[in-house]
Amino acid sequence: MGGWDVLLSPVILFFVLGALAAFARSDLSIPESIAKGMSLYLMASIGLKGGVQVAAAGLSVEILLAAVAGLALSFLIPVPAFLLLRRAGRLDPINAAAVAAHYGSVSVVTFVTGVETLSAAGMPPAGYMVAVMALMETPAIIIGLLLARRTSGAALPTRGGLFHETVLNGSVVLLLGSFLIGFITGKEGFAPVAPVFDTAFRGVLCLFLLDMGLIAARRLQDARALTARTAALAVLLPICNGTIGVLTGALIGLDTGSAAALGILAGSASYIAVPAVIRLTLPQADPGLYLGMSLAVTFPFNITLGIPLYTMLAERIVGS
Amino acid sequence: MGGWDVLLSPVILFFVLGALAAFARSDLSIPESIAKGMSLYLMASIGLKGGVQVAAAGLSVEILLAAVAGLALSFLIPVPAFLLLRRAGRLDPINAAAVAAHYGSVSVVTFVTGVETLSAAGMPPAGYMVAVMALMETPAIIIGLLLARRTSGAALPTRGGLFHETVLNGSVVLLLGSFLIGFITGKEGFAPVAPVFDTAFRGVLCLFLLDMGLIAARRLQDARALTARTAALAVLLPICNGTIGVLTGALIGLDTGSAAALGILAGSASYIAVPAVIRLTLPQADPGLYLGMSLAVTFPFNITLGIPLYTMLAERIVGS
Amino acid sequence: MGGWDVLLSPVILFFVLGALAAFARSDLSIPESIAKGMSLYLMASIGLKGGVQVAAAGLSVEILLAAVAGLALSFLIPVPAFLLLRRAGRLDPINAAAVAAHYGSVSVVTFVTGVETLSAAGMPPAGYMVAVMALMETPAIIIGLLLARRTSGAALPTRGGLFHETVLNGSVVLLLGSFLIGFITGKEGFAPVAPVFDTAFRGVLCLFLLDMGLIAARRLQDARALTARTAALAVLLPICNGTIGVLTGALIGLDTGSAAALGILAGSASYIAVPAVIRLTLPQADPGLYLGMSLAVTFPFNITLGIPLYTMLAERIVGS
Amino acid sequence: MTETVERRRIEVLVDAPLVKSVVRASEEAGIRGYTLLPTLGGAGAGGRWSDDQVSGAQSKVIFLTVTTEAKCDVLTDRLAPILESHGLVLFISPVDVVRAEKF
Amino acid sequence: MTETVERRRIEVLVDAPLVKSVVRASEEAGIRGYTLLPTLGGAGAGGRWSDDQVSGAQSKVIFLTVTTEAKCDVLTDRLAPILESHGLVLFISPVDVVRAEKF
Amino acid sequence: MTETVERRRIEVLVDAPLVKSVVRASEEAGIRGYTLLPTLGGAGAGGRWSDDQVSGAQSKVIFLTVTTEAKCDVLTDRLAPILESHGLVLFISPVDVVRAEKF
Ligand SMILES: Nc1ncnc2c1ncn2[C@@H]1O[C@H](COP(=O)(O)O)[C@@H](O)[C@H]1O
Ligand SMILES: Nc1ncnc2c1ncn2[C@@H]1O[C@H](COP(=O)(O)O)[C@@H](O)[C@H]1O
Ligand SMILES: Nc1ncnc2c1ncn2[C@@H]1O[C@H](COP(=O)(O)O)[C@@H](O)[C@H]1O
Ligand code: NA
Ligand code: NA
Ligand code: NA
Repeated sequence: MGGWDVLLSPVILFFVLGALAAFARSDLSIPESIAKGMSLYLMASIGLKGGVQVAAAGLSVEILLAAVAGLALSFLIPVPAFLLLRRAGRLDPINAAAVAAHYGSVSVVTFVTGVETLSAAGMPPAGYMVAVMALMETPAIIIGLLLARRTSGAALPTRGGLFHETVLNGSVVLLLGSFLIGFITGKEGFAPVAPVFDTAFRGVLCLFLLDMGLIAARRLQDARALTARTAALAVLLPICNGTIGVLTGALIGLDTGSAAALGILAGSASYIAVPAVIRLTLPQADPGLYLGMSLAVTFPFNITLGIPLYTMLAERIVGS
Repeated sequence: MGGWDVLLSPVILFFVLGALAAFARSDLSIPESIAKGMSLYLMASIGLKGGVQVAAAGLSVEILLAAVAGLALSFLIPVPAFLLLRRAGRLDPINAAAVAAHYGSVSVVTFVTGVETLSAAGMPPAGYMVAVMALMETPAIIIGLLLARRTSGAALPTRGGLFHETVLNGSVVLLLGSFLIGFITGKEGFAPVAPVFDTAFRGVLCLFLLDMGLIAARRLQDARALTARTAALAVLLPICNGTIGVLTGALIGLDTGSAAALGILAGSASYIAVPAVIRLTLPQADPGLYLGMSLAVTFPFNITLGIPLYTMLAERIVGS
Repeated sequence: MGGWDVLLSPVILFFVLGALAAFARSDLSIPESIAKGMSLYLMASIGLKGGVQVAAAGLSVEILLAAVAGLALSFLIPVPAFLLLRRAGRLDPINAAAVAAHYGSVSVVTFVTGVETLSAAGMPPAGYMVAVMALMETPAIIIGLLLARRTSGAALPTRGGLFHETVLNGSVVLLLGSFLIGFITGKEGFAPVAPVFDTAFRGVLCLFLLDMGLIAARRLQDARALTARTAALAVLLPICNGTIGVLTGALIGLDTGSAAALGILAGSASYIAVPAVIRLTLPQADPGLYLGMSLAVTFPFNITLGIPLYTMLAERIVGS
Repeated sequence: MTETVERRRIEVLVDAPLVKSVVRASEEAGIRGYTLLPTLGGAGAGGRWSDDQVSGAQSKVIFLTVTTEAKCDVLTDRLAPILESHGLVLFISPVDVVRAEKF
Repeated sequence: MTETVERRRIEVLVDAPLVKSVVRASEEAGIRGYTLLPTLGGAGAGGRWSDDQVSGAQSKVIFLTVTTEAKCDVLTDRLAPILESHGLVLFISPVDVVRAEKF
Repeated sequence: MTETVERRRIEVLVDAPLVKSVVRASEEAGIRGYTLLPTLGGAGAGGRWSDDQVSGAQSKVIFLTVTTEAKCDVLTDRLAPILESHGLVLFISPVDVVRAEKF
């Protein structure tokens, strides 16, 4: 299957169906608890499968390199993003910092969809990329808060602080936890649960992306906070970051699939873990803006155009 | 498996279990969001599978004929139903029109259960019947509203109007959308999602019918609005409409399974799409009445007795 | 797989992950309706599979013996438990009776996990043990109420009374109902729904135990009502009761797996069916106490240590 | 202008298994109409709780009814002695309604 | 001490498919802010109901808004004639708010 | 007749991630008991929203507490300056309770 044929796979078509239904203002909707349940399932699945693969392939220096690269990307990407959002986007410091944190972090669903399409195209990324993704989820938040300089912390008491909200964030814990479980049990222990966590994966992803299409398109319609400038940046940022990600992957010697996956991670923007922490730590920032950009523009862009783009780039640079 | 043996399949037995539990006033209940999720899954599944089948069989005149027949049935059935409900049921025009709209439309779950039992009996209906079902969902509403003559629209403002509430109704969009996705991706594209949308289908249907048994029986117990007359009509109407459906199917030359399916569609009454639209457009009509008839009487009748009846009829007329 | 290796199966590891996440105060959580849905699924599955197995093996005197033994255990266990809770636990009569009722009854999830690990170890318990479990759910409540002597029934009107709340309790109805459906349809009728109710079972159990780990650990943290004494009793009681269960199983001639299963049933404490009935019938009893003991201490103990313990015991006594 | 009359709005926070009993108590007080609302969690003298449907024994529901002062007093008298033992919380507030005869 | 002003709190219990219409009626009364709350079940002249999303036609939602007395009267007048026919229930109660200009 | 005393009922509509902070602010005001209620959606100056748990950052929860006028004032003073910046909505209304010492 070539790079763009993937747009005609059921997974992507269900996403498009959801978006079209929302644009046509159909009342189609998936209960929120079902959507939450499916997202937990997808995270547990991808974590388990990554762990099983690493258990089979064994630990290596490559893994360490990829982890360091992922961390570095998550720490560094917010800085140029912040400057771009301040200048080109004309955002105030608080909002620019909040948005920058989202683009430094990652979108699990974008990654999952990317892995599916890369695997279908015969270039499955290495199993450890799941762990890299989990590592990339939260560092960007810290940089974002530093960029915002003075947080609103004084106004409302927050106990426990950032550690709990970031490192112990539910999705990080589930991803790393399942990864570890997969690593411990290995292929043999995974076999009896494979019908649920492997065979059913793609079908559930279809239904989840149907919901994501609905949510993204509805948010785009309700998004008063988005201007032409910020919407354009929400397309420009993933392209730049994704390219940086692929280049970094090529530089540290990853295979084509893994380099593309690193590009997908760098190019994606968080809309689950980061918004919750930012709402808590930078409550003055506008959720309509950061969710509008990451969820309503960047996410659909990545699912439809970004993933094939980063894949093509990786094929050109690393070779296919 | 003969026509009546089907009553001992797990699918039907779970429905009976639900109904018995509710009659015994057990507190067994399935969370509403789970039930909603399962119903969305069933619609996506049946849509996909129908589309894949049509992609394999190719488009034909037969499809066009079946579509026209389905539309005609949905448009026409409400008229005699209205007259019957006015005279024999002694309903006022508003309520008679509201109920008539329900019987002109279709019940997705009845159809799905019918397809399962027809397939198990070796007479699977043609794949395009799913599209016919989607087409039959909404025309009856328009006739129902015309029959009610003066709607209560003046009292509360309704923007967008009927188009959104009917043609863009969630279940219609999901059914036709999945049908299209199945048609586009074809058998090959369907394979990776088949474990979820095909293999798991019957098991999920069991759990969903368990819930439908609970809901239908509880509604029957709470139904103050049902009289002996309306309850009797809720059995008579499906028999008449189902017979008309099978005859129409035979007339236009459908195979046994498809003719039976058209009978099931004609004989079934909506309790998802139509009630929501009628509540909005004819708010004075009594939901206790139309849901009582369609959900608490006609639905259980069709699941247990109606489906084997229409099947037998089709076997007699078309041959088996 | 030896008795303790089971601690490294995905099922148990997900439970541990949930508990650790909750102890670390991560915000990981599974929507309650999803958890409820999974628990209904597990009950329907285990019921069906038990029924299918009995249909294959045929009815026998052994079944009757096991049923009588189970009933006797559920009726008798609360009495010594009550005395122990009064004396060693220093509880007032109402609370001691409430807790005793929980330990006389059973935990479905503990049983399900036990069946999984016993089967993985090559000693699957007999199919009829599911029916024995359903029988053991409610008798203990009656004894508990008798022990509490004067219930608070005078204060609030309760119609229908105990019969509905116990025998027609949702989980009892679902377990026995599915068992019956499995028995009626047999292996052949079960085949088409096996992908959902059999193949997917272990994977769903993983996700459910992840949630149970979260719930149990969170309850332990919030448990003001637990003292060192009551916590110690929540470990002592399952050990005693479990041993009694295994001995009883050996006495009536059950095979190793079934005797271990009877031990698991006797050793487990209810946290679904019984708390709801006790809250209604003994509203003065402290839910923080009985749920704290059964759900926050006994349940995790049984999942991790109890099941291997009762299994070892059964292997020693009955032979493996 | 639409005419409104004053009535009493009663909210009772109650554990899910006890809802039926509160409904019955209100019916005995002559109250026909009520609505049940869900909750997510909370805290009180009995500690913190949050809704897990698995052991539904501690899920809480709000029983809401609007009624006359007289019936409100009957229901309050009926429930007052058991508020403590059954862990109920009860609030009463004034409310204006249209269609006086209905409430 | 923070200054508060009195406003009206309006709650309308409405069937899910009719929510959009009530929102529109409130917009026509000049009301911009509102919140929707879920319900679980209830009983009234029309019998008992409990939420099953399968036939969502009878799921009920509470439309809650806090507004000035003037706008409250406009909305009440707008809804009063159809309360009966559309099965709506409407409660009004006094409430104090900070940031008077917002409500 | 059961004796009742007047208290204040405070409702704060707050985004889910900020709930813990509001709870802490109320604890600092000496408030021990509260209940959290779910919402479905709404609209305000910040536009329309509806609950999607996927990006839970904008799910809103109602923090409900009944307390004395004094503690109510403390909590209101504590929250008033940040209502705007944190997107909170706060309502206060009178309520009668049984068991005065509890609230
Ligand atoms: N002052 C209060 N305001 C609102 N809800 C309360 C209050 N006090 C108690 N509650 C609720 O009532 C439940 C039982 O209260 P308690 O009996 O004090 O544990 C608590 O868990 C809260 O959900
Ligand atoms: N007095 C009341 N207090 C609270 N809710 C009520 C009251 N009366 C009716 N309701 C609610 O409004 C719905 C419709 O009422 P009705 O039109 O009387 O059937 C009922 O099902 C209840 O949920
Ligand atoms: N007048 C009001 N009545 C009820 N809820 C309101 C009102 N104004 C705002 N809200 C709720 O508070 C949220 C935030 O309001 P705002 O800060 O104005 O966007 C809205 O989305 C509504 O859910
Ligand atoms: Na990124
Ligand atoms: Na029909
Ligand atoms: Na036990």
